[in-house]
Amino acid sequence: MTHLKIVLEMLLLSSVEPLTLAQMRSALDEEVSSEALRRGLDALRSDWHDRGLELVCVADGWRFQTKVQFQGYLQRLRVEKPPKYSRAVMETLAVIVYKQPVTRGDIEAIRGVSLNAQTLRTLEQRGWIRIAGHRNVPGRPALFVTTPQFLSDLNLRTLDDLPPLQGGDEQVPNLAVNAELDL
Amino acid sequence: MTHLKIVLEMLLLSSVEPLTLAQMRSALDEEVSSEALRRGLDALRSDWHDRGLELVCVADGWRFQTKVQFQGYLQRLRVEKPPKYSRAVMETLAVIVYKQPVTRGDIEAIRGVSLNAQTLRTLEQRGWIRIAGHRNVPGRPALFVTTPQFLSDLNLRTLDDLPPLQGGDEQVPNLAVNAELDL
Amino acid sequence: MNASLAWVNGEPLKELPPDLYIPPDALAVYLNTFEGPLDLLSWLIRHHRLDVLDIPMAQLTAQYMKYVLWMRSQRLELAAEYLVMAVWLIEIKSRLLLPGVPDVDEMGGDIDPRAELVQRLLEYEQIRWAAQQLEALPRIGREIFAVHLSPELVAESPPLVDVAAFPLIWLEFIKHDRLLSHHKAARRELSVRAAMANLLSGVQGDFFVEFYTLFDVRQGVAQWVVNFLALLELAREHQIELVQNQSFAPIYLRAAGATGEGDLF
Repeated sequence: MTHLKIVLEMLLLSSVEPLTLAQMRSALDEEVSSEALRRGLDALRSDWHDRGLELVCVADGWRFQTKVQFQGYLQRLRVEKPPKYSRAVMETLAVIVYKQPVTRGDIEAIRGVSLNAQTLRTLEQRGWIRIAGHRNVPGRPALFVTTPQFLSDLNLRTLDDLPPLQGGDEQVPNLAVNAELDL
Repeated sequence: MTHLKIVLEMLLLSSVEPLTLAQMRSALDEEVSSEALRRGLDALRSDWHDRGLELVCVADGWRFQTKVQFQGYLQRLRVEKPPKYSRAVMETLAVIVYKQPVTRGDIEAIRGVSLNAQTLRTLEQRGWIRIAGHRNVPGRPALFVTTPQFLSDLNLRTLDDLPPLQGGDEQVPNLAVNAELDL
Repeated sequence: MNASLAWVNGEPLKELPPDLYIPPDALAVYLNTFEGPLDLLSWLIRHHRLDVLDIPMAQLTAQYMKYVLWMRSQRLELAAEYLVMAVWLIEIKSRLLLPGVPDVDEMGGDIDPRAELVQRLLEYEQIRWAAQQLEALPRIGREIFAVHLSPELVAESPPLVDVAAFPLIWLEFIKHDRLLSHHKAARRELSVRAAMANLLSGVQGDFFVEFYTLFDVRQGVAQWVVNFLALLELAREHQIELVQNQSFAPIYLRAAGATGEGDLF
C-alpha cells in the first residue's frame, strides 16, 4: 500500500464526520494534486471491495461505512434501537424532499391534514431539515429544505440520487393495485 | 481474508466502544470458539501491521486506534476544521456574560427568539455557566451566571477584563450589578 | 398482503369485509392509522377498485360518509379535516347531479367538478409512495454505520471561543435595538401634543393664522394629519377658535379669548 493510501485510510477511518477533498489535502504533509488524491481514493475503495466496510462519497464528503449486508451482525451488537418514524413524519419529509422549499401550509395542503408541531421538530432535531428563509407573503411563513446531512444519512450524494417521483397518470395503476395496508 | 476476519474488522471499526470477546461472539452468526476468535484477532492485527491504525487489546476490550506516528496528520486536520459553537450558543453566552444574572426569559427577550434547552445545556456541560439562584417572581425562574472556569478558560482574571462594549454602559444597565455576585 | 389489518378477539383480521361491516374494535384501531381524509379516500378507492380518473362520486361519498358517521357515533376524535372533506365531496356530487351552467375553463371547455379532487388524490398518492421509498432506503444508524474509533483517540477538542466576539455580538443586538428605537423616534416626531404646542405658540396674542398655513407641502402628509388632529383637539379643549365667514371662505385660527383687535372682518 502506498504512503498516500495509508494516510488517507487512517484519516477517513478516524474521522467521525465525512471528509472533503480539501480537508484531506490540508491534512497531508506534502502537496498532492486533486488528480492524485482522487486516484488514491479510488484505489482505496477497490482495496476494500471484499471487506465489511466501503468507502463512499456522500453529500458532505467521503466516509467509510459498514456495508448494508452486514447489518445483521451490528444489530445483534447494538442495544439501542434506531428511531422508527411515523408515517406522518415520513410523509412530511417526503413533501419537503420533493417539493422544497415548502412552508408548513404547503405540507398541510398536500397531505390534507394539519401538521403536528412535533413532526417538524423531530425532523429538525435529526438534522434532516432546516429553515432556509421565509416566503414573502403575509405572515412570512418559514420555508423548509433538506440538509446535506439528510442526504449523507441516507447514503446519497445529491437530491438527484433519490428515486424520482412517479408522475401523473402512471400513478393510477399503482393506486388501483396497491391494496396493501400499512398498519 | 477469511469471513471471520472481515466481520471482526467491520465490527471493531464501527463500534464506538472497545469490544469484549463475549460481545464479538454474540454478534457472530455461528458458534466460534474462544481459541478461533483469538486467532482471528491476532491475524487481523498482523494484517494491519504496516497501516495507519493498529488493533490493540485494552482493559475493556479490543479496539482499533491510530498509530502515534500518524497523530500529526490528525492534528493538521483538526486545526483546519476547529469546532465552533452555533450562533445561538455564542449569543446566549454573550447575554449571560454581560447581563448576568439572567433568566432564560431575559435571554429570549434580548435575542428576540425562543431558547432551545440544548443551548443552555451546552454551556452548562462546558462548565461555563451555572444557576446561581432563582428570581423572586412567579415561576421562580433560574438565574444564570458565568463560572470561574469560564474566566480561566478564556484567560481572564475577572469579568472586568472583558472587552468593553462600544456605546457605553447605558446599553447594558445591569453590568454594574455583577460586582455584587460572588462567583 | 399477508399483513393483518388488525387483531380482533385474538384473531388476525386479514381483509375488511366487502359490505363494510367491520367489528368496531378493529375499525377503531384501523381508522387511527389513516393519515387524514386523503389517505382514507385513496384507501377507499383502492379497496373498492374504483377508477381514480373517473370517480363514481355518489359511491365514494356514500362510503366516506359511512366511515365519518361511524367515527362520530363512536365518539372517536374526529379531526375537522374529515368533516371539511365530507362537505367537499357532497358539494362535488351535487354539482355533478344538478343540471345547470357547467363550469368552463378559459378555453371554453367543461371542467369536471372532480378534477381538483383527482389532482389532490394523485399528488397525495405520490407523496405516500415517496415516503415509503424514503423509509426503505438504507439509513445511517439503522442499516449502515459510520466508522468510529474510540472517542479518546480522536477526541474532538471543545470549541474555542474568542473573547473579542462578545462585544461584536452585543453590537448586533444594539443595532437591532436601534431599528426599533428609530420607529419610536418617528412616533415622537409626529406627536399630536407637540403639534398642539406648536399651533398654540403660533396663535399667541391677537393674531389670526390662516388655516392653510398649517398644511405646508414640505411637511408631508403624515404631519398634515397630525396638525389637523392637533387642531381638532385644541378646538375641543376651547384653546383656539376657528372662524369662517361663509361657506368656502378661508378659515382662520386665533387663541381663545383673544380681544379681537386684530379682527380682519
